[in-house]
Amino acid sequence: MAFNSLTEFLMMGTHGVYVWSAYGFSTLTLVWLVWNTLATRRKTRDTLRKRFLRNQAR
Amino acid sequence: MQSSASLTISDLWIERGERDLCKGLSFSVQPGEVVRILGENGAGKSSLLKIIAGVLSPLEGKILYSGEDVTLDRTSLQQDAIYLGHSVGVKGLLTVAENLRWYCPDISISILYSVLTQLDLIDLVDVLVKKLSAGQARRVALARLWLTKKTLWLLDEPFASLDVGGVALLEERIQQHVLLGGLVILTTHQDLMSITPHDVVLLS
Amino acid sequence: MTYSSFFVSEFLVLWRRKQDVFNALLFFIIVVALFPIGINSSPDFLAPAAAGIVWCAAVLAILMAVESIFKEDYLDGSLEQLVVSGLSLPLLILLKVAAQWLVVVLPLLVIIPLLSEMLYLPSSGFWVLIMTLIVGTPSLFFIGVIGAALTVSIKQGAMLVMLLILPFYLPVIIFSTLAVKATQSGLPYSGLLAMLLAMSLLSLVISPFMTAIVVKASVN
Amino acid sequence: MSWAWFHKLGSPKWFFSWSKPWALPLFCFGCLSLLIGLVWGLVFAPADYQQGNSFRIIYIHVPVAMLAQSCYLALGAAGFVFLVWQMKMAPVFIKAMAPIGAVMSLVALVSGAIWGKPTWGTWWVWDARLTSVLVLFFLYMGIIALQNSLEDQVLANKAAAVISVVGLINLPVIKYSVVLLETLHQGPTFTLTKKPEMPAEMWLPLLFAVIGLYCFVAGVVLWRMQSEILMSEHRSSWVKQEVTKHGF
Repeated sequence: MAFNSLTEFLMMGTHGVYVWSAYGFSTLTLVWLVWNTLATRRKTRDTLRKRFLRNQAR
Repeated sequence: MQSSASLTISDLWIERGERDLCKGLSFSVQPGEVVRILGENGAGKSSLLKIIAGVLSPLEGKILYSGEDVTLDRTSLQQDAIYLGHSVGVKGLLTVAENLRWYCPDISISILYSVLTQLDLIDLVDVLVKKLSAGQARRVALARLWLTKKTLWLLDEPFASLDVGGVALLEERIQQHVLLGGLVILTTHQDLMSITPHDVVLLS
Repeated sequence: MTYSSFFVSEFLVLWRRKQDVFNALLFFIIVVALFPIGINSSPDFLAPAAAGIVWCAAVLAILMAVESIFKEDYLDGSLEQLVVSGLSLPLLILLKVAAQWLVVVLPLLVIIPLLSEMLYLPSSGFWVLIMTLIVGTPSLFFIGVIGAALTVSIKQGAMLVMLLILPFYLPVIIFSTLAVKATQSGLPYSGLLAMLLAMSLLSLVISPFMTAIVVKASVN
Repeated sequence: MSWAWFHKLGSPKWFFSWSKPWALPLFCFGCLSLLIGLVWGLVFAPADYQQGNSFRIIYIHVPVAMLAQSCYLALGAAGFVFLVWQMKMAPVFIKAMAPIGAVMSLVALVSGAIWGKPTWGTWWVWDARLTSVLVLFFLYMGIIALQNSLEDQVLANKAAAVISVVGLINLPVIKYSVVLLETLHQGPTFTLTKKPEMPAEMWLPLLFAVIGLYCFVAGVVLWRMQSEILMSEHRSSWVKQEVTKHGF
């Protein structure tokens, strides 16, 4: 463990702002990527299922 | 011009966008034959001509020209063919004569002028094509049929925007061509007056 | 259609559109003039920056000219005729690019002496700048023509071409400006010229084939 | 070894059913490994004696920057495969991969800029590697923009393949040219031939993070490809079965 306390960990010496903003931005962007991917996946399946059901009903 | 050329299409499968236009289409064209492709709008008439000309590739099937398989490399067919599409391929910034010189550089002045006289374009020889009407521009493109000695003609709606005189001229020229053993494939919505074509119907 | 009749007709069309070439030239001069007016007009700033300014302006002017190289041919159907002509499409594209290069770059070279005076470029750098333009601009045309083919079927494609192609122009700009800077500080520059030449040759070999693939897919 | 798998890759149906069980495990394993690497790097690894704690940005910056380059390599390779063998899966891959690559290069740029501020005292330096990642970002955006504006699918596929291949050929030249501009950046962290200079407790978490992010991206790209396949093959009966039988 490189830090003695939680405050020290959050401060990161004097570089807390930099480290946490870098990690924050990266995490948010990667989460957005996954969310976008899964949303596209669900939307594709939904559209196709609706289309097939509609065609069956006809 | 080859007098013994023939074109055989076998088992052609055309796909456009996401739709099958035709599947398992086969027909052949012998010397001296006019083939007319029939079908509704969007049935794939133009696509079929483009595939034969080598603009598009079929999904499956074979194209034989004079017995040679040209499905993958259409060069030998192209060197013996004229294809005229919806946009006829004459440049607006060139004059009538320059446009024809571009396509047929070896033609002599006297032949060029006599053909242009026949087509009623002789007064427009040095006029830029962009100043001509649609029908006149099409006549310029069609003049290639008089000026070159290619065997296979692939004509997509050749009668579009032509007047009565132009239609008669073109029909006469097509007849001359097939009498000499040429091959013509065309699409048209008009009835042909003097030509009796073999019909190939594309079902959608 | 033969290769020579095609080449001649290309020149004829370019001749009829000489206003476009003239406009490209004016555009080039205006962009160059923006730098002294907009940043700093003292010789201390301009002399070292001259090569970079000229190259940036040249890149933009060339991209403007190349971007629409297939547009008219696509609309009037002559691009389709090239595909079905039975001639080699890559070779036809090569000829087309060559004609365009001659028509755009030669006038550009003619006005460079004037501009380099206006930018206080020292005479040692002047000849190297001319050489970089001669050796480097072909690759700009060959790369740009791929972008032009990619966007020929899009109505408002000019911006997209810029976005697609400008990153690829980076090395050419860097090599050229470094070459001119090298002469100004008395360093050898032949290696950089060789890099430019290599880029032009590489793009000459690759680009016509790539462009032909895209043109074929575009005309259907 | 037979080449059958290579040809099977041309079949969307085969690829879909083959890749289906892989996406989730790859993604989960990737997340786990990434998490281990990041926590290890953030909490347990010792601080750098020169840069202090700001160096901990390396654990996200380096993996992301590596991915940004690898994605383009894969893109170019797929483009090549498509132009030579007309393999149907290649454009699907390009379409799925381009946004991921764009995201990776964007994150690399931003995290690099943030790292640059305490280290070099400035957000941005025109050095070789920053500039080439910026160029990479533009290349990705170009591919995405091109695909969005071309309506004809056949043309869009060809276009994306061509621009990827051209980019791949050009990338070394771009890198070489920007190296000629002066460089301030530190040398590469991992090289294949040399042992890393960092102590093991510093580079081991990095290794975890890199491997983790690779698997993460592999999972995500498989998901994106699967959606893409379903959409483009929507006429075939297996897609109908696929979407109507199973739920989500």
